[in-house]
Amino acid sequence: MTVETMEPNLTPKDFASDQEVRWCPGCGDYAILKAVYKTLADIAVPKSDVVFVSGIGCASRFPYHVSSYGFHTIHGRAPSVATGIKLANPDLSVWVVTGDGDGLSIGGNHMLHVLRRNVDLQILLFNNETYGLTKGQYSPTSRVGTVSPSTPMGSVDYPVSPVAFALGSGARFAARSVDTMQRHLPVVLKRAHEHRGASFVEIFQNCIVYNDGAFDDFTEKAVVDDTQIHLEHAKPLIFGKEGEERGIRLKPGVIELEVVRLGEGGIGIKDLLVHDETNRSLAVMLAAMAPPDFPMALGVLYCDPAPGYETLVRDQIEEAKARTPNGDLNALLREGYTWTVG
Amino acid sequence: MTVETMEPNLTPKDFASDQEVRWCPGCGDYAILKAVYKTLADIAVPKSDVVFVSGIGCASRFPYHVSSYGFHTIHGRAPSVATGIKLANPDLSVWVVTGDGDGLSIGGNHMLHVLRRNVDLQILLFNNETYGLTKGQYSPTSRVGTVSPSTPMGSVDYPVSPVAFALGSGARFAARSVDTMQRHLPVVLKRAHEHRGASFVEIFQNCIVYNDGAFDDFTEKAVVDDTQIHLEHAKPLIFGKEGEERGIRLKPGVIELEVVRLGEGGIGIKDLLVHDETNRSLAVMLAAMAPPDFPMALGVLYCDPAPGYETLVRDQIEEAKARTPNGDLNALLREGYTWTVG
Amino acid sequence: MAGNAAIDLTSPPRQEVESVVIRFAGDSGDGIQMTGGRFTDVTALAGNDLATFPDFPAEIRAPAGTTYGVSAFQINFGARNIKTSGDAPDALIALNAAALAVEIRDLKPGGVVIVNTGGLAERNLRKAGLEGNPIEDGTLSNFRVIAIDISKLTLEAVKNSGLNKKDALRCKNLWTLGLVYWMYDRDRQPTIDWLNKRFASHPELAAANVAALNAGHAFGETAELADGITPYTVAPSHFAPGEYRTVHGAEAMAWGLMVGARLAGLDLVFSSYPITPASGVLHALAKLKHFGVTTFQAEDEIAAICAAIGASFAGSLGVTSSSGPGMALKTEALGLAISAELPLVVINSQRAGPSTGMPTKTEQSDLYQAVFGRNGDSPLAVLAARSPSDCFDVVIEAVRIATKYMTPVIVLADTYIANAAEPWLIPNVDELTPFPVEFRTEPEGFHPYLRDERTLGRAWAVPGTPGLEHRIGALEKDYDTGNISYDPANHQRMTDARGAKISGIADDIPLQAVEAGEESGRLCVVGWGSSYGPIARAVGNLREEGHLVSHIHLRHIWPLPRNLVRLLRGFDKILVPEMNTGQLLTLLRAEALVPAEGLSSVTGKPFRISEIEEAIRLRLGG
Amino acid sequence: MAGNAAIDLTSPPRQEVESVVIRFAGDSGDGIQMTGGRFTDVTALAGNDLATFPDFPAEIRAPAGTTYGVSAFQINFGARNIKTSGDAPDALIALNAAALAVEIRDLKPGGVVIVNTGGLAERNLRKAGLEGNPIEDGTLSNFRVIAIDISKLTLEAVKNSGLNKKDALRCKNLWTLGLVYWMYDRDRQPTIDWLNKRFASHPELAAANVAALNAGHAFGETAELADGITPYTVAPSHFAPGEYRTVHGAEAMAWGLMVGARLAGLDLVFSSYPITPASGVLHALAKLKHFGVTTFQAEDEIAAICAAIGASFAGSLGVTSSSGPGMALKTEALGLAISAELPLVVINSQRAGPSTGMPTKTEQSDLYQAVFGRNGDSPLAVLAARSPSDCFDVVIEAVRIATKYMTPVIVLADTYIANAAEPWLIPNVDELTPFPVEFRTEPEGFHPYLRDERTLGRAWAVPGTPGLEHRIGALEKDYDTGNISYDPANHQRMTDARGAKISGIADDIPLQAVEAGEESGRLCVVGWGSSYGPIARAVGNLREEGHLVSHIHLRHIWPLPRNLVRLLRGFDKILVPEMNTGQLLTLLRAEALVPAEGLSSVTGKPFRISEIEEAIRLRLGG
Ligand SMILES: Cc1ncc(C[n+]2csc(CCOP(=O)(O)OP(=O)(O)O)c2C)c(N)n1
Ligand SMILES: Cc1ncc(C[n+]2csc(CCOP(=O)(O)OP(=O)(O)O)c2C)c(N)n1
Ligand code: SF4
Ligand code: SF4
Ligand SMILES: [Mg+2]
Ligand SMILES: [Mg+2]
Repeated sequence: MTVETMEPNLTPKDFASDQEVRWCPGCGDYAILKAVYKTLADIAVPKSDVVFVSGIGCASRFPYHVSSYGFHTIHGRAPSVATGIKLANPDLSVWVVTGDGDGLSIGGNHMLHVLRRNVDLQILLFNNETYGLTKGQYSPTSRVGTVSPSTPMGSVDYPVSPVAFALGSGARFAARSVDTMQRHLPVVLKRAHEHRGASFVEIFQNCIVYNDGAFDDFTEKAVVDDTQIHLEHAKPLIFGKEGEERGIRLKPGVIELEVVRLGEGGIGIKDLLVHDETNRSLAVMLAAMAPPDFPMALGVLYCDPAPGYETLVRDQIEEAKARTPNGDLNALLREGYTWTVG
Repeated sequence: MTVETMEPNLTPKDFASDQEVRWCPGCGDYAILKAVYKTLADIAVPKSDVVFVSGIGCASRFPYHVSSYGFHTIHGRAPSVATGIKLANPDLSVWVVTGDGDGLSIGGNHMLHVLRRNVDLQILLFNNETYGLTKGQYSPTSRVGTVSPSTPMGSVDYPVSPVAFALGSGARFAARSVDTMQRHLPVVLKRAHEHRGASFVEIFQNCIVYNDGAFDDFTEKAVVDDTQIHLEHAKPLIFGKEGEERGIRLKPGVIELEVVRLGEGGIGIKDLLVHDETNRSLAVMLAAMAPPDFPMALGVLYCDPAPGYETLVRDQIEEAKARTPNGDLNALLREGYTWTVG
Repeated sequence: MAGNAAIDLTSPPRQEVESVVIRFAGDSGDGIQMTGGRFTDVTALAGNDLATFPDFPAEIRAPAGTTYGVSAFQINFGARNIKTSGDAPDALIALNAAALAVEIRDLKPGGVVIVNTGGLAERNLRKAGLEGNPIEDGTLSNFRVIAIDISKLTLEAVKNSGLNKKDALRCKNLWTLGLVYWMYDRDRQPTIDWLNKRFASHPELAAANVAALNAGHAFGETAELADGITPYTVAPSHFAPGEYRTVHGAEAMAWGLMVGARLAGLDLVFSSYPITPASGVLHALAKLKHFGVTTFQAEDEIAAICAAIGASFAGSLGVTSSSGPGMALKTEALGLAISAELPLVVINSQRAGPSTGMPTKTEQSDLYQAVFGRNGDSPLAVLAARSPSDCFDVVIEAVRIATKYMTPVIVLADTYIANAAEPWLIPNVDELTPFPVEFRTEPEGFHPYLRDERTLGRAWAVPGTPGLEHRIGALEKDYDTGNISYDPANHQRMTDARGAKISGIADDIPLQAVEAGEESGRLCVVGWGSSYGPIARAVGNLREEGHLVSHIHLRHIWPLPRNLVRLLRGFDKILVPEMNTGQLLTLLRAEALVPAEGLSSVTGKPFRISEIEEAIRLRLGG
Repeated sequence: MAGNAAIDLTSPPRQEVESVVIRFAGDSGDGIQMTGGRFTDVTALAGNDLATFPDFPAEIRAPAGTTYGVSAFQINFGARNIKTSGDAPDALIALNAAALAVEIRDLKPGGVVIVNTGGLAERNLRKAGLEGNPIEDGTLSNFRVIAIDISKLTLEAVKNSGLNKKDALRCKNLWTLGLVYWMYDRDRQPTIDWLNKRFASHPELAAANVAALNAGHAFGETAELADGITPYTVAPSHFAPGEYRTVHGAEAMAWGLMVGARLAGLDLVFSSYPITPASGVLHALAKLKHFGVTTFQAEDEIAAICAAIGASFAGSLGVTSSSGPGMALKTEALGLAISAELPLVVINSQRAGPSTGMPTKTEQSDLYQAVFGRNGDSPLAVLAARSPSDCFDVVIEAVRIATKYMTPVIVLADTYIANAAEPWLIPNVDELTPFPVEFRTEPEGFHPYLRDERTLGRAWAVPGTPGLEHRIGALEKDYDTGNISYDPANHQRMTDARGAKISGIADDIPLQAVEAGEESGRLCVVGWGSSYGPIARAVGNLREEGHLVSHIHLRHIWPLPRNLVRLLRGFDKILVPEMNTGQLLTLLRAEALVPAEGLSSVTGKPFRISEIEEAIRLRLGG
């Protein structure tokens, strides 16, 4: 299907569609859109080979604003539609955009299965810890005690952690970034694109209307140094302002992480854990870190590639064709017993 | 609603209903049924306060065979129906019986949310790695390469691990046992019952017709000693025949488990990891162990209680009533502006 | 009658009108819905009958100044009985250029338009897609225009409030409201009280808003308005004696559920997943925990209905609520409730489809789905509410039927009904007839599918009851034992029993009344749901003109009232206006074999009275 | 005609019969379905027309000897045209007590019953719920009984095979088959060949089974059978010349999809979730990977249909398949496909409902759901297959309509059709008319909702095509640009366009033919789907008796053929037999305003010819 015409040097703004953007002024989705434009320009896949698929929600209006192919489907089902697209044409670069409600409330099951199957998709989950489009009810990622129209006395159920869920579902790529981190986010998105198989990216996104400041505890300029750790493969887990660096190490004797201050009690870099993107257990532990006790782990928490589902499916079809070449439908209809009259 | 009549000394067979059991002769479900009868007799909850809820599948015919209340619902939805039952009457002892297809294929989303919400249910997932009732198609827990009517050339998608998924979803109790382990299984079920909040129990169940021997690699008498580790809280992770004991320890320097032989190279019990049911990271690592490199971890992998959802919901209602006592509907209808004519 | 304290005797002579339609419009951020709400309250207090129609954009907060970001609120009020929110407004209040651009089309020729010239700067006009300034380019030449710089006057009015300019400008809706209060002779005090309460923790905001309101009112009293513009009075309507309030559909549904559960003697478990325009019922009930209501926001609509079914199984009244796409997802579980024969109330606030459609717009296109939309022979009861306050009664009726017949009942409302408001004679809950549920407690002779001889409803035995332990499910059950059965004759018998149970409800509901007109004749207009208002008004208007046309309006969509077929056959022509492509029409034609014709309007908006009038005239032969 | 090699000339004189109905029955573990399959093959080779009806239990493998564990296989074959698997069997083969207990009820009076006395031990009788031994207690006095200890004779026949007793006993179905082959003059060789191939890796099993087959046959040749029992011959039927095979519905659907995709020039992506009785299509296609078919077993029915929609969006032919409960779950996504206007074929193998119902039993009760069962005004096309082989044609027609009109098409089959088999004149695929899809490639003037003027189908532009990048979704679209639109008039226009597109299909399908009888008259029997056989036979029988009764059988359920209303109005009475409570009936009454009556049978089994005959006679006035 795919016609390989390299479009020459697309710039970020070439990826803007002609549709007016209809998010609330100040919504974090704008920043993510910008980062995606940049990423698309960087990865230089022809526009006509890119497909954005989404469900329903504020986040899910995303495809309308990218000048590639796009499918704004129904609530929670984007991973399934995207799977069908990849099965039909594995050569397309398919991006799923979803929200914490779309992807983890109604769509949690498809998320599980698309990750487990390892379909080669980039899955961007905009986590604003609320249902934006339906006016601010609490979501499965909302923290306990969230006051919302459906929980006027505060929510009582425990939230799900998107990355922990993805890892438990068998995801082979899990990463995190923040809407406003315009240098960090495109790098993460590029990594997601490069990873064959399902890439899961949680993006913390500020909903200015219904949940403003939800992530201030680790995204406010004043606190980022103390509350974010930027993961890099094979590098020690270190964060904090220059001169006040801290690190993450395994608590001696137990399977538990702890924050240590470099230089204190003779602790040096060598005592810290070294990030290993291919270690799922480590990723699970990093995903569980959260302020105030721990920094929020951003970047690629886990990446351990394996062939994508759509590739394996194609391979099997090719193998079948090689085994039984020349598929003749007339012959098929005549397999087994037949008899002739007249 | 609940009438507290203690039925005197029920025996396992008092829990048998009058309905003929219709599983295939030799099906592992019979053994699980037996273990459940025993458990129910042991825990001594009145029959009338017990409810079994199931979806659709061979496993899901379970409720018909227990002489308590029972609801055989629709495919994958038992956790939701059970949640409604608990919301209506938190005093009932509610058991969900589901299969790997029912609970993790079509029903994966409800599983995620019932675990995350921590609804006080005992969830028994009979994992036979196949869709028994629909005649043996592969399931989300089937291993790669499974040949089935829908995958004649072998399945290509990676299976999900039920316990890993449960932990990723936020479960606060996760355990494992085997259909035929008639001493082990009732103990695990009793633990599940005692745990307030959602208790997730994976039971390896042999489907003699469509997947016979799927778990032989760790359930055959000849290999159990080498391939099973029975977890006990605060006890070292040790397994193997007497005299040939092995144990599990953390590989030095990395977050990875390894099997070590006791006595070899000076390794003693003190070097082994001690099971800590409340350590989620450890549970995730234990859940990932599988033969041939590791023993299969059986017993309670994780248990870290917190108040059940239905309790918190009730508490909030009680708090609201205390704040605004004497709910008068006539007053409610007259809140805000009203005016009188005539 | 309460209120009406400060009637200003110095105002110019007021013109008395019987009814008025006003439309407030502005940017989403302009507080239009709040403005409309305040006007509604004081209008109700003024004793007028009224109907409102909030018409907000699909976007949460569209970029300021865009046409798709226009939020509007329409109110029809009068001395006479008000049936709709009105076809074309008599007066339009436009707070910005986009609102003017979008809304002017519908204004009645000669109508009043109040424009905020402060919102007509070049930039605003461009954003609104306007080429010229409508005040200057003749666009408004057919109307009576009051062009004032409301922005500027508001800033002046609140200049001592200490608010920054942005916040100060926010008060312009109140300034405008003050002017409109003056024009229609409304009492400011309730709004002042409301503002003081609302902004209790920000007294400076309260004061500024009150100042703006008073300033707008004062402007009306003192300024020379354009030629031909006079203030009005609208006399109180003739209401039956009693205590009144205004009520929205969503509220009325929530209250109806609470009262229905009380009348049945059951606890209420309401389980839902948010969706426009159904979420309002969830929000309303979530606030009522002190009445013992349990609300559950599920992970999706399937979980929501299943939890409701579980709650009913456990002896509560399980209720769920949604709109089109969510209703579609409940289909399979509805079958379970039908087969398990458990009570369940399912509220569908319909919106424009198909699929996602136009989520904020109204339609009544889910009737097919409600009556026919399940696999297998799956009968259930379907009711429809005709107006916001009617929701209260219909929902109670749904609870009654669901519990008495052990069946799911679907209640059809729609976006219009859910959001609109009207005055309501508040019932005395203690005077409503209870219909207490009797759970089965007697083990002797019990099996779960034991049917009541008269209703055919099955026994409801609740977990926790000693001696009644039993298992149910959706496999076919033996009629005589409740156990699983694949017996051919039994399946026929059970299918027939399920069907007969639902048809039998027809004996337990009122015969169909003729809303207006004769019981037979040349033409009958048959409607259901929220088109009640426009149909009633259209038929009323034509009958006033002397035309013989009748109006039948259905509450019971399934089963249909026993006398309906006979009634329908008494008319030469039958016209069925629907906000769909002819769904009730199909049902009536199939049931009554009458050559009924449809009048279809799928615009996302309520019917206009005039289009129904026109269709009637056409059929009456002009 | 191939086959018919070894006709035994020493046998007693054979009685010639025109058609015979045989029912094989035994325990689930007895290999009854395989036995029936073999008999079907050789009967086809013998040139008889035939129809089969596998009737297996709901349980995977119920405990041996229970009545609910009885598996049965019925075949009707003859020299004449065979339309159904037969009402009452002429001969019953019962391999155990439970089979005898369950199946004897339906045997024709005077029919032959072959009983394995080896399966009638005290213990077997008790398990079957029998009080006495039917052979002795008079239960069988109305039948011609062949009571033989087949178990013992089988063990003897295979005693040299080296099999243990359990495996040896397993051959008793083949022994029995041998006897039945003798009775009906069938050729053993194809079965021998089949056994040798099937058990190629276990030659001892093959030999034992062949030995049993031969022994049973020899027994017939030599033993003195009971009085009044003679062997039969059944002459070949008159088939049009050509190459034939037997075909099951599930196979025919799978092949039809492959051929349909080929004719459209598209790749096939089949996406489904297992469910009885629909899984067969998935299984059949999964085996055909070498034809390039992609099959996808999704995690549930919602994912299945959504992946199919995704595949269609990406330019393949997306197909999904399910049964009642799964179809219910697809409801919401069907709306998406309707709104996105993408081609999609949805096969519904209906089963007995409501809800889980009787999963292995047949019914045709999802017509309402197919035609009406969605939120919003959501029209799509609905087709129905009348027989196993008809599935092939109907599915191809569905592909044609789906791709030409850019619409989902629902194909209704049922349990009976999916599992039953019949002879089929194999088409030459190269002679079928292709209907190649033309993807849009021209950017000039393109927008995604650009409609073909004639079909109103929209342009199909596939990701990967440079210059046609576009976005679609289920929000309402502007007619002229394809962009999101909330414009009232536009919504009406798009709703009308979607409706007109589907109604317009009526111009592209054949006019309704009258299957049998006159084009107007006193009575017409109107059917659809798998009741074709019994209706055709019943009408045929009565016409042979000289009654004037016509038969119309619908393939196109929606839209209906253009001439249907006219045809229906030409009859005084219309009888609509359905395996539901009257669903097509509703549609016909609404569309044609004719006082059609239903004949409802919901027993999980196909109609009996006699019940339709009776209903016809009643309406003809005896
Ligand atoms: C089947 C269905 N159920 C419910 C809805 C209503 N709905 C639309 S978006 C949404 C939640 C959106 O939350 P999220 O995915 O977090 O997106 P956000 O708006 O926060 O970006 C809901 C409940 C729907 N459109 N369809
Ligand atoms: C909505 C729906 N889809 C599909 C089915 C068919 N179905 C019944 S059970 C089942 C899978 C059973 O697998 P599992 O849960 O593992 O149970 P098991 O039979 O193996 O115990 C399926 C696909 C159904 N009944 N309902
Ligand atoms: S509601 Fe929140 S998430 Fe939605 S567009 Fe507005 S700011 Fe963004
Ligand atoms: S099919 Fe398998 S799981 Fe089902 S009853 Fe039989 S043995 Fe048990
Ligand atoms: Mg969100
Ligand atoms: Mg299973």
